[in-house]
Amino acid sequence: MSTTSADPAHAQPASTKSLASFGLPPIVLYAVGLALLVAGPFFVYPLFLAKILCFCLFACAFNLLGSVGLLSFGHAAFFGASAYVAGHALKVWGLPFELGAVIGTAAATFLGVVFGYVAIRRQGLYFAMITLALAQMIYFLALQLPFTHAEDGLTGVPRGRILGLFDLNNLYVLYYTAAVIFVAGYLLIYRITHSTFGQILKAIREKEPRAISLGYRVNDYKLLVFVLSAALAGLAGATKTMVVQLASLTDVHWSTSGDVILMTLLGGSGTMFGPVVGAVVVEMLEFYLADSGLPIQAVIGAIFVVCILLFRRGIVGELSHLLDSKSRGKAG
Amino acid sequence: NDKVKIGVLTDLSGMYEAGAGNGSVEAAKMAAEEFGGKINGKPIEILAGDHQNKPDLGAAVANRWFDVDKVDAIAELVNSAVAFAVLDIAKQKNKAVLLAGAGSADFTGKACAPDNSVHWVYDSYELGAAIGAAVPQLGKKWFLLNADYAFGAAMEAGVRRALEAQGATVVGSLKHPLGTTDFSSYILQAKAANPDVLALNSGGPDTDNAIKAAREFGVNAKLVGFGVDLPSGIKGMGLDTAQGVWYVTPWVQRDDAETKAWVDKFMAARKVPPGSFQVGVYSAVKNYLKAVQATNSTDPKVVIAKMRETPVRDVFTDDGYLRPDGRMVHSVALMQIKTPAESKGEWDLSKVIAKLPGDKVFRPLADGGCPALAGK
Amino acid sequence: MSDSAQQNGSCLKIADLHGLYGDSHVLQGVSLQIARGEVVTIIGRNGAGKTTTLRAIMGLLDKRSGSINVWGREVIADPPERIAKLGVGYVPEERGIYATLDVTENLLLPPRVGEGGMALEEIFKLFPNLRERRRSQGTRLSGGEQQMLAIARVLRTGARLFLLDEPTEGLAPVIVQQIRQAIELMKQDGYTILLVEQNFRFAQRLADRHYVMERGRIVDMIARADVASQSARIQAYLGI
Amino acid sequence: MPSTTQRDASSEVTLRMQNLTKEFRGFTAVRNLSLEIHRGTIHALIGPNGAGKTTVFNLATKFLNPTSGRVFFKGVDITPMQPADVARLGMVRSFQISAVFANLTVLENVRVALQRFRPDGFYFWRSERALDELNDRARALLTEVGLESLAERKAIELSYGRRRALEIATTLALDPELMLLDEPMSGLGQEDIGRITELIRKSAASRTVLMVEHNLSVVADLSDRITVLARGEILADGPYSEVSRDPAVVEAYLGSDHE
Amino acid sequence: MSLEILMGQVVVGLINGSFYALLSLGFAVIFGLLGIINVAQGTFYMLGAFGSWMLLNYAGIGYWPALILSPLIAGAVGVVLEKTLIARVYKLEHIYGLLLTYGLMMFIQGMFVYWFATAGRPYPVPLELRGGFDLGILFLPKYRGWVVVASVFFCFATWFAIEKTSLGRTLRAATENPQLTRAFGINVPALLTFGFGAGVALAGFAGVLAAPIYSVSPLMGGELVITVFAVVVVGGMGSILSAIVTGLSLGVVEGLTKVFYPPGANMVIFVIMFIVLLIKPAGLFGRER
Ligand SMILES: Nc1ncnc2c1ncn2[C@@H]1O[C@H](COP(=O)(O)OP(=O)(O)OP(=O)(O)O)[C@@H](O)[C@H]1O
Ligand SMILES: Nc1ncnc2c1ncn2[C@@H]1O[C@H](COP(=O)(O)OP(=O)(O)OP(=O)(O)O)[C@@H](O)[C@H]1O
Ligand SMILES: [Mg+2]
Ligand SMILES: [Mg+2]
Repeated sequence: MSTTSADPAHAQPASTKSLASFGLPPIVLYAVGLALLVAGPFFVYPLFLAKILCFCLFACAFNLLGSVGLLSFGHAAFFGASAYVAGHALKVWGLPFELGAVIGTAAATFLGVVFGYVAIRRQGLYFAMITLALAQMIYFLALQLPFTHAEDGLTGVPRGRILGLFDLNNLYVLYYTAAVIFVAGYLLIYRITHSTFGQILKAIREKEPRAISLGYRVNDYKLLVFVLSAALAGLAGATKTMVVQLASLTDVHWSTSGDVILMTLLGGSGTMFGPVVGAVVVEMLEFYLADSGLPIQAVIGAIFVVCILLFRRGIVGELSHLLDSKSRGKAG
Repeated sequence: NDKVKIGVLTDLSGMYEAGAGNGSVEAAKMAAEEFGGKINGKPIEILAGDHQNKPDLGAAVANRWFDVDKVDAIAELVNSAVAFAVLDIAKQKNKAVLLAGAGSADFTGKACAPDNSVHWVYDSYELGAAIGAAVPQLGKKWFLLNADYAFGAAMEAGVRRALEAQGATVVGSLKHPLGTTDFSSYILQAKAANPDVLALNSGGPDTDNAIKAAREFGVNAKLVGFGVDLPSGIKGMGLDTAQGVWYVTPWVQRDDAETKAWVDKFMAARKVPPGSFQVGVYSAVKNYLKAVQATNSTDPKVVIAKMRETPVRDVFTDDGYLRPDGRMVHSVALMQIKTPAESKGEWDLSKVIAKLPGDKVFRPLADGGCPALAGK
Repeated sequence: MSDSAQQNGSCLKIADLHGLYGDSHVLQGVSLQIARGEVVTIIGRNGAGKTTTLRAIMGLLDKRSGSINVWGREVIADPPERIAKLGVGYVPEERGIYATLDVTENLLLPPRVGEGGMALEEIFKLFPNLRERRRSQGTRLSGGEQQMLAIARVLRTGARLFLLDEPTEGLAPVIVQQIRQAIELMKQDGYTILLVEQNFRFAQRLADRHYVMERGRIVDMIARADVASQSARIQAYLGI
Repeated sequence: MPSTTQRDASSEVTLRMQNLTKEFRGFTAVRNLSLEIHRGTIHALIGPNGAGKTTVFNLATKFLNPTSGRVFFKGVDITPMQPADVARLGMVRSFQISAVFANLTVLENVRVALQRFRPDGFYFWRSERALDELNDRARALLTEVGLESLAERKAIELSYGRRRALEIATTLALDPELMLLDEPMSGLGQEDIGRITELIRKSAASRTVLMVEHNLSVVADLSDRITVLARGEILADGPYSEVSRDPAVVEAYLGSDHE
Repeated sequence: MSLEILMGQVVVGLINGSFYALLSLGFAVIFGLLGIINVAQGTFYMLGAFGSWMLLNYAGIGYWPALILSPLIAGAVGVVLEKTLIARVYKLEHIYGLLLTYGLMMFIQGMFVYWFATAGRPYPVPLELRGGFDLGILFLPKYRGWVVVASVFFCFATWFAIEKTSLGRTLRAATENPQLTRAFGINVPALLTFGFGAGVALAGFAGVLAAPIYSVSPLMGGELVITVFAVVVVGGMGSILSAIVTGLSLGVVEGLTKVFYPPGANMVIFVIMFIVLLIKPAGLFGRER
């Protein structure tokens, strides 16, 4: 098997480059994004938008691992475990959403520590496979533990009131709550990748042996970023449970792990904002194709194939590349 | 609201497509056509949605249908997780749900919603009880091979209850993971127990594969399958393999002209005969529309109350009635798959052994524990 | 290739060769010519485009234009495998040892492209280290052993024209000496060699001529006889 | 057997390898090797290809675990330690094939090294702008190696020689007591060789250097002491003038036409 | 549980294992030699099975010719896909190969569901192979016996072609460094196309073997690939022989799990994979690189 470019003298594959630069789209785009975020629910069905935001956060959390060059094939475990735990806390223990989200996130964090401890010792595909194996175990657990209700799912989760004041059953309250959580999560992820810690992650991704020889205990860094990623995926899962009022086996299924990879790639894994766009596109497709009469799976599959072949940088990646070369064209 | 809208939310691309899916959509459309596409001057519109067996997606579509598209009722809902999710939403938004493909007995028990939902075709309790009722025809020593999921557990409980009542014994039971393809290990274990009856307590491809393996390894016991009532499924196994297998079906094709015409029409559109979920969707939608017509309302409480008053007499059943907990009670049948020699045509696949009255097989109203009825 | 084709005229002739990596225009009109049986070096500073020239000859550059003529055949538009089949052996700068193959497999990988390649035994005699490590995974060899392997690999194939990119990098002096002897032997046998070298002392003793490369162009050519008299000029080119 | 408590006896010795053996699946790359590197010297390790030089580096820095034997650094037994911790003690290495952080800028490359002395390596909430404090020091280091004008370029865009210089600057940033350089001159043009030789000489003034190098003029020029390794064992040891005349060394390494 | 029954279970496990071996083999060929994690391997298995069904129903071609034709057709589909799509991702990271085939899997499976719906289809056991032998410890259906023979034969033939001829090393080299390999005079693009086609054909072959045992349906290969993944990881990625041996042994282990803890049968392979990766990260037979 060929290992990914171990030789620095070798031409780097184009993808490494796109995975590498955590480029930030211009500030204008952020302004537009924020405006869309605020105005969105007045144009699109708010409940659906809120659910999309959960997946956006999930995809961003997943992408955080990319900053240290890891690819997990088991992130559904964190998303789903937190979804179930939060759902149980809300429905059976009757806790308010805030507490449920905290408990769900804590559960995902705990899983993150356990999984991470085992997985980060291996690299590349092995890492991906271990995370998949661990996640499959969580899936089978979810199938058998009583509180998950197996294939019936944990349904009818009450939403309650946010801060004890605003009724989350009001779709606008619901939407803006999800939006605040998403923005907070996004900012945190942005900060992590652009932190003193993030700088070391980049170095580790670029050349791990060199980072070790400089005296960094790289596994500690990998573990921390893995746990952070798991925790944020958990936050996304808990919020999703509140928004759609249910947690189900789909949440822990391997195809959800696959979906989040696809979302990230489709949007552009090398960018901060790509996963958000990818999640929006995938969710929209599934949603609007649902009653179109088209074979959804086939259509989405075809779109992925086209994207991977033609727009490898992902939507955001391609756009910023386009902007880049345009501005360079002007300057030159 | 100037239209009557019914959304058929089902699995259009996954494992339940064959039994429900596009056939269910077709069946709903056939029901609408029988009203000339209009009720009291309002056009009837049938929508179709693919939930891909993802409860979130199903819930999201249901929400949009109810809120944005002003859908009055959602029908079908094969896959109980999706069904539970949609039922919750329907309760909140006061809409109707016509359950056909979903099989959990909780829809008329713990999770019942008599003002919003009807449970039309079958449930896990009924399946178990009906099979158990067949002890006289089958034998006393039973081996149960159960799929390891909630529905399987509920069905197993039903079977055991009925077997006990009939004085039969369970000589062994096994749980296998959902989606198992190779059953040879399980079949060998069952064979070693030497039972009279091997009950395959699963559904869809699992049952098919288990039957194939049982035949291959020369199991002598009588085979009972739970998820094999779909004609195209039986055909998929081939009569060579499937002959002699016993099963329970909530719907038997009657021999009258009305039924024949209906089935022919369905076959013209779909190329295969309908399954019981699909006929169930037709029947549920038709009875719902009748009630809408009669009450000139789409308020589920009003419509369903009307449905309760009206006996169900159609292609699906000739002795059905809707119970206060939402259960549509109707007789079911014990069937056996024909041998290739017995089969007279492409789709002449099985014969009726016994008709089991609905009151004997569906869970009694009092035992369901439907909370909504507790006060009444 | 037939003998007659080799005899008349040059073995390799490059005219106005341009080559690009992506947008950067690295080769800006290289022209050079090597007769059969000659040993010729390209010298020049880091980044001058020496390696790129060899890669262009092998057809490994995505974008190239101009003319490359190997034994009378124009190959500018040919894919690498076609060029190699003409009897060209390439030792890349980064050595290109396969991690997924062991030493013997690495050695046996290149198919024969001509008559008279070395036998495995001869190769092991030249590089005893390789015999000892022959079951080892290719990239587990020490740096120098990898370099030996890269050279040994093409000696087997029966190529008549060799493109060697810094073959002595990282090798112990005693091995460098061996390689020099090997090249001298090959020269006697009529092989043609285009050598890229930083180690001018090494190149000097072998080459008939030296091409000097700067910023993607050949800027000078110094014959063997003139090396002594031109040493100041050479030192200036190499920045010594 | 010397123990960690014998500080005074080993005060001259920065790195001590004791009876080191390393086997790879039955192949012995390093055999019962004992070697001492004295403080403040430039010590060269030379030998034929495959002699085990890089393996010795890997053993000393704990990138490999010895099959048997021990390694002491500043009198501390580091045999059971992890490589990162060895680096933290002040022994930093370079790699035979240059290792820079390719997609980071030249300045960032150096900053990553400087950052190790800060407590905020795990502070995922602190903006990376805090690291701007390190820029002056980083630029000073880059000036030392002649890369100041390229500070904002990505490392991957540098030529090979400059990458090597960057690697040394990064190593120097850690202010290590002992620097291990694996073939620092390989692949460099003449002009770079001169520059890097000076760089090593300058930085060795205040520290100890152990280096592997095949370029003998550089070895002769720089090193105080030379150890010749062959087949995993020490063949000769001493100053260049002595070693280079040793017939065994000539045969195994230098070759007959060495001048 | 009597020893006899246990032995019977081991035999049955072996049968199932030979399927895993054949499927993992195709996967290992494509992964080990081309560096593509072919998630669509299960889909090609389905194509093989469906191919034989279509040959029978539309062209009246029976089992034995289909056993050769259908894998060839699947292989041809593989060749076309490789030429048009897969060839573009070799030079990228592994993950792109995985994603591309994931997309392909969704597309092909989706189209088959659209055209053929999900109901299973019958495929008769060929007349010659009906019935079975009574081995004392168990009744062994003839067809299952044939499956074992055919898969073991093909496994070893493939192993021989790859490990004992220059084909394997050339393919490995071609994936690791395609440019350089071309510079040695090897027609890499053609070679890779062939490698992919062969891997797909192996999956197609497994599909034909499976058609009479399991019902032929568009969904039949979907989840199988995860198990195959696990088999290949446990054995050691890229090694042909290990895929065979691991496939067989995991079949047995899974069979025994079905006896001792039936609901765990799905999970046991993953638990083993997890343990193996902890202890021997390169897999049981893999060389650590
Ligand atoms: N893959 C690449 N992408 C972009 N530019 C490249 C690439 N490889 C080399 N270059 C640039 O092309 C120019 C020529 O490089 P080349 O490797 O041919 O030089 P060289 O003369 O062989 O130098 P050296 O003596 O260091 O090996 C250099 O400026 C280098 O930076
Ligand atoms: N991981 C490994 N597995 C197997 N053999 C190895 C491994 N690493 C090194 N070797 C072998 O050990 C021997 C010593 O290698 P080492 O890299 O230390 O040599 P070196 O002295 O640095 O040589 P060079 O000057 O060529 O770099 C070599 O023969 C090499 O093939
Ligand atoms: Mg070069
Ligand atoms: Mg070395």
